[in-house]
Amino acid sequence: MAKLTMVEAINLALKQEMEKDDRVLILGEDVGRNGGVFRVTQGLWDAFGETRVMDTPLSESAIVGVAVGMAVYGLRPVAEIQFEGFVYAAMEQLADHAGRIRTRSRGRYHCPLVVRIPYGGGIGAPEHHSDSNETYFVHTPGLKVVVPSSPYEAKGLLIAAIRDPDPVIFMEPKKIYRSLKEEVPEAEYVIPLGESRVVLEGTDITLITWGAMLQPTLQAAMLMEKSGASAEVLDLRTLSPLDTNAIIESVKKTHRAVVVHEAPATCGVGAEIIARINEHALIHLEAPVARVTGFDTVMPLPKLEKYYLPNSERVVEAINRVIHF
Amino acid sequence: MAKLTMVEAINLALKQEMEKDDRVLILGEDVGRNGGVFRVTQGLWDAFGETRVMDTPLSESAIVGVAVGMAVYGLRPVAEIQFEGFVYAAMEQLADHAGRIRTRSRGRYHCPLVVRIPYGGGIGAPEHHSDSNETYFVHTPGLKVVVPSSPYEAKGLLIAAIRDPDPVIFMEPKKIYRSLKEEVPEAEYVIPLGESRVVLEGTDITLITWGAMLQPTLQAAMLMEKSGASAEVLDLRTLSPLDTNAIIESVKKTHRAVVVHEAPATCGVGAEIIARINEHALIHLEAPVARVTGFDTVMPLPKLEKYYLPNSERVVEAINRVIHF
Amino acid sequence: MPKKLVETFRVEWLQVLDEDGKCDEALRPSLDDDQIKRLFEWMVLARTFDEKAFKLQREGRLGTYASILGQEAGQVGSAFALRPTDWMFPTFREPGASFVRGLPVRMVLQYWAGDERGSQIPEGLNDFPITIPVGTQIPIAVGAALAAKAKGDDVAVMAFMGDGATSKGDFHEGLNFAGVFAAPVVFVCQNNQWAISVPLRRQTAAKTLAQKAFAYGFSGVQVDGNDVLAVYRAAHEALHRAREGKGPTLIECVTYRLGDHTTADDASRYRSQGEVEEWKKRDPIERLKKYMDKHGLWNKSYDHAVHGEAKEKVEQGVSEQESLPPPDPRDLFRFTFHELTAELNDQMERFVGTDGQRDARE
Amino acid sequence: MPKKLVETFRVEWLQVLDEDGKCDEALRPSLDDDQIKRLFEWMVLARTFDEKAFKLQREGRLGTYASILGQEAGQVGSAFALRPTDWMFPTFREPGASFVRGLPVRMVLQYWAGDERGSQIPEGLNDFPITIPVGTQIPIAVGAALAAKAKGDDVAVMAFMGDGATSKGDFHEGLNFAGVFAAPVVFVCQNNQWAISVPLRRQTAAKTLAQKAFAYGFSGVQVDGNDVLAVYRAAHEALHRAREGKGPTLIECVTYRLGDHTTADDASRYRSQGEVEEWKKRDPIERLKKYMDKHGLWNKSYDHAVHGEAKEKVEQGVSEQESLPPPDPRDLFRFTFHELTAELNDQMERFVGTDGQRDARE
Ligand SMILES: Cc1ncc(C[n+]2csc(CCOP(=O)(O)OP(=O)(O)O)c2C)c(N)n1
Ligand SMILES: Cc1ncc(C[n+]2csc(CCOP(=O)(O)OP(=O)(O)O)c2C)c(N)n1
Ligand SMILES: [Mg+2]
Ligand SMILES: [Mg+2]
Repeated sequence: MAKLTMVEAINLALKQEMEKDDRVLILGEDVGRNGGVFRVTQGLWDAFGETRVMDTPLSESAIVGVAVGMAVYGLRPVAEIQFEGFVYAAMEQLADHAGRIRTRSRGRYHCPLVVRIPYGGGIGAPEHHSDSNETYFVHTPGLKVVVPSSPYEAKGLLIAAIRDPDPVIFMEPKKIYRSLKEEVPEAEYVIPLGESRVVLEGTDITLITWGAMLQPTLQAAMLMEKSGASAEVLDLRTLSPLDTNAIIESVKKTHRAVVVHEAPATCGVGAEIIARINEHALIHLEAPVARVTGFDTVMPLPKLEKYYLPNSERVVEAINRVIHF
Repeated sequence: MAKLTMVEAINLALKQEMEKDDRVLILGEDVGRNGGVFRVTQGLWDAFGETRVMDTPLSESAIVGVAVGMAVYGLRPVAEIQFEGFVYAAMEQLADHAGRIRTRSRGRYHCPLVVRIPYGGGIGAPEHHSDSNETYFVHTPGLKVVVPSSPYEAKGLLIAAIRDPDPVIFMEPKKIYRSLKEEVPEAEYVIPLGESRVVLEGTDITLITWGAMLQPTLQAAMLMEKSGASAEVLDLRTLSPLDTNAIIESVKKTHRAVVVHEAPATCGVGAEIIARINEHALIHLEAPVARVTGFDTVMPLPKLEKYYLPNSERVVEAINRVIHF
Repeated sequence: MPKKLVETFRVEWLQVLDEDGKCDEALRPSLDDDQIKRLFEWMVLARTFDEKAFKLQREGRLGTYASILGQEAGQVGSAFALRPTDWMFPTFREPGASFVRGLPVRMVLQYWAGDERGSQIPEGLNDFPITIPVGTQIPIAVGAALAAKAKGDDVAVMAFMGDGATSKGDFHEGLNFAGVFAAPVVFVCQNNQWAISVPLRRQTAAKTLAQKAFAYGFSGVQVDGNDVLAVYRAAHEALHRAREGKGPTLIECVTYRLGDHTTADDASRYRSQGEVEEWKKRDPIERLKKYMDKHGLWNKSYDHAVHGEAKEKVEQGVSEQESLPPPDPRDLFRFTFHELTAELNDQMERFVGTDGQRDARE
Repeated sequence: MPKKLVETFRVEWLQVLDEDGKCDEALRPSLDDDQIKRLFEWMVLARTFDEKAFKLQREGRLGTYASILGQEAGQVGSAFALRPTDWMFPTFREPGASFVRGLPVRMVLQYWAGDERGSQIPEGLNDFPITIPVGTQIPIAVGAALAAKAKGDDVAVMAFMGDGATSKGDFHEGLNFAGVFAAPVVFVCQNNQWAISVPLRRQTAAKTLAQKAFAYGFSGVQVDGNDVLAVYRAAHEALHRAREGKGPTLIECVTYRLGDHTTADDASRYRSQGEVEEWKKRDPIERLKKYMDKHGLWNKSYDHAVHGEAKEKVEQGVSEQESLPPPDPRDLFRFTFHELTAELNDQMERFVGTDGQRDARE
């Protein structure tokens, strides 16, 4: 089994799904001959040609709108938005069409669409290249939202997303695109959407996170172990639908929780997780659930980036606050 | 003092601010000769002419983008998005420019812009004319979000919004545009942004809401009174920034809370309110905070609308759940 | 050469029937007598429906409705050129086109009565539901056209839009995409001179809307939108080019919205009755009628029969729609995703436990 | 008349200096010798800066940087036509224009080094910070122009964009708006043939970008973007029309991106070196130099002095930028709103209690 980066794992998933199902095609800016600015689609243009790997004009709204039309017609488009900071232009197509067509046509039409979006900070990228905007999609009815936390996860989740009959926003954490390698089976496998995973079992506190934040969260858990606190780490994998049961079960066991994400705190997914814990496990809580998140500010340029992004120190600090509440 | 509808109160605020400050101007679709599809800008085109009350092309993104440019140049534009369902096209201008220009230019430029958006359900309007999408703006750094709950409130809050040096999304609940009249002073008055108000004092439970949902919430409070429960009703007025202190103070007093809003539950503002109660008043809670909200579905067409929108029965049911927890 | 001409364009105007029904035989599309009768009959149905829908709204039996009075030719002439296998993307002002395609009167009423089931397009009919957010159907139509092309299907796509829609970014991005990929799509712009209260001159400084096509490297033509034969001819030619792989075309139908924008609007606030009267003289049905009369395709009894059938069809649709059981509140949740998520299931059950139940009891 | 011509257009190409620096005197803009020298000097500064910035990035002393090599004329010629009171909206590839306007070299470096203070445009300089989301500055520039018009200020606005930007909805909505309201704005499109790896033919099926202006009812002109005199002439005329209330103009500068898209790109993956070599022959600086030489405005010692000064200015800017204290982490919060909200204040204090402090100690 080969050790792959997330970029390679996603590339493999795309290649295999395109080989298996000729309804699958890719469209976006620079995804063709150039193989994508992150090389995620490298080699696919050579392998499948320009009608299945389409370099498009610079039009985020149309990239998604056209993909919706392709999906409604019967193809399985995988659209790429080059960076999350440019997806806002596509919000209308996502909210008014992708997420609605099944319900507004009472099932007559549906939209098996995947929108891949490299997102998040940590790589010192230019302005508008480091936002974490998952909330916009999680709050939008009819959209599913997936965030892989490792190469292995990325392959299995992307295959599930491509095969899903509904629109899936597949958010790829740039920070871990290449920073970690992992054994990824060549053989096909599917990680079902909507199921989280326990990355680390523990008894004293539940750490809930996803994507690139899994790493600092795990580091914090290790640090806590030294000081004798046992943390359970939950990787949500899918933000919509949320795996509420897994969150509740773990909190009922540990009685404490911290949510870690990059996006601004206010109305972030962390708020929703806390709201669900409140609804289903309030009496089990020994302390307020803490949030370690980006601030309610604009994501800064590289020089201040490290202050914005949650890190293991901030997670440890939060864990201590919760444990010694 | 005259009894005015919210439409009339907003019209009065616009007129008075335009008379007072010639930097204030209005732009949007049908706001001119037609006076707006809800007649909110009625008479202003005659009074101030077409350079200060601009009928624009059908371009939501440019309406906001052009208004940002006007604001940066030194005017105080009040842009209208005809219905909330069409604001998604302007998300890029709002998130990438309106909410960012002050921070990205380190204060060199700022954006004193108001975007008025009729929003919400309850009037049997066509498809895409009844969404409640405040979360998108509340989650976006650099934007303020205001929702008036009555004619009096609307005038004072809009004047504050127009005078605010930062971009304000001013969401107008269509449901109560004309359904309630109230004494509105001709004289100018300002209701400061960020301060909520206690509409009804109570001791047993705190009902937190805004906009059109204040009415069913108040009805529920009245019904509860009969059965001997005293509810405190909080009208948030401003959703960004949130008046956290007022929420916490009330909950510390009543130990119970219900949040009521039209938008989908997941990542709605209700989730954020619960997260803040969890952070600042968890130990004071006698029961989980309940949410009475729209569902995580697409806002339906008129025939099913009444099932989607929270009503006093659903609020009463939630209050009972919380009180008899 | 320092200052040289690198490109020139021409925008042409197409009219087959003049206002008196006089026909330019050189331009007359090849339609047999029966087909011409169909065009007349579809236009009569469209108008009959429109009058009824307006009445129903006034009687409180229908929600907000957008009248098509005066625009029958642009809708019928273009849709009539489509094949059943083609795809159509209508706006909220295309019931005339939808009828030609085979959408039951009942469903159009159902939609405007506020029932999603009115958008549950019958299997086999390749039409997209009405799009309300102006212009947003355009990139979707282009995507459908590119999908058809990719699959090698012999399918063309027709996307409708209004003059106001040409100001929207989606119009630009969609048409540009179509140009770059030579999508088999025909864009039919119903230039009815108004976008609610905004007149064309406030929508664009361009002299024609047809010329916008040149920005995307394909051609645009301006057609007399009240001349059903001209509209048909332009649509037929454009669809043919699309099928031939010759790419998209923009057709501007110059017409006029005789009614208010919708039943919620009062056009007298912003336009002169004189302008309306001028356009009434260009009635598309009258014009075809004159032509048919000259050619012995029309007489009083035929006219009577056509109107009678139309009335019947519409009344039939009304009673069908009004005798439908109300939608099941559970439908609110059921179609959000292929399968109900756990969270949605909870929300549905909690809801059924309250209002839903109570309502079921009612 | 049934089929008649309703509109025609012409797109012209403007060149003043041919590739050998031969000048068409009839088209030569009225610039005195000193002004022509300034154009040369600004272009040399732009290129000197570009080479240095590229080196700095390779040495890890600068973040991602977008080279302007080969595009100096389009930037300098257009910005040189602006008045200090005018407003300018640059893309991320306009440092040459920003220098002409008076933006310190230090600040451009600061921005690319990842420091927001590089966008804190000095008071008195009416320039918008660099815009990264392609095309989104266009409606904003139009808004500024309309504000200037509304206030009666004698101000024109210049908005830059690339060829890729012409595909974006904001381009369409912004230019259409400008046309409708006759905004005093000049749109300068730097058609450098590429949008990262996407060639112009994949961006649009239109033969020229200039012709897109006709969709909005104003004129567009295609200019040799490597001919600084042609660019200046076109910009000067367009700005004049704007000030005269004659509305907007679209100027397409036909040029070429000689370098990679940015320092993060490798253009050899998607384009041939041959194409690059062809364009190298059309060097804008060489061209003006030849012209100046013919007219006795250039000689070796002058050239040496100009490059020396440019080098000095740039090195000066580099050391200024590199000797700046790091930004205060609190700046993260301070500029979100006019006043810090309670919530932001809490977030700042909690933060300063952890990382901030620790960092302050470091
Ligand atoms: C994106 C968007 N903005 C605003 C509206 C509100 N609205 C409904 S129809 C309309 C005018 C449309 O004009 P046009 O495109 O000419 O079509 P017509 O109504 O004339 O058929 C407007 C502004 C909308 N539906 N969608
Ligand atoms: C809206 C948006 N989409 C995508 C990007 C990523 N991106 C940065 S530059 C660029 C190409 C821009 O091409 P062009 O407009 O021709 O300008 P040039 O880079 O050639 O100067 C792209 C796709 C972006 N910055 N903004
Ligand atoms: Mg119209
Ligand atoms: Mg380019």
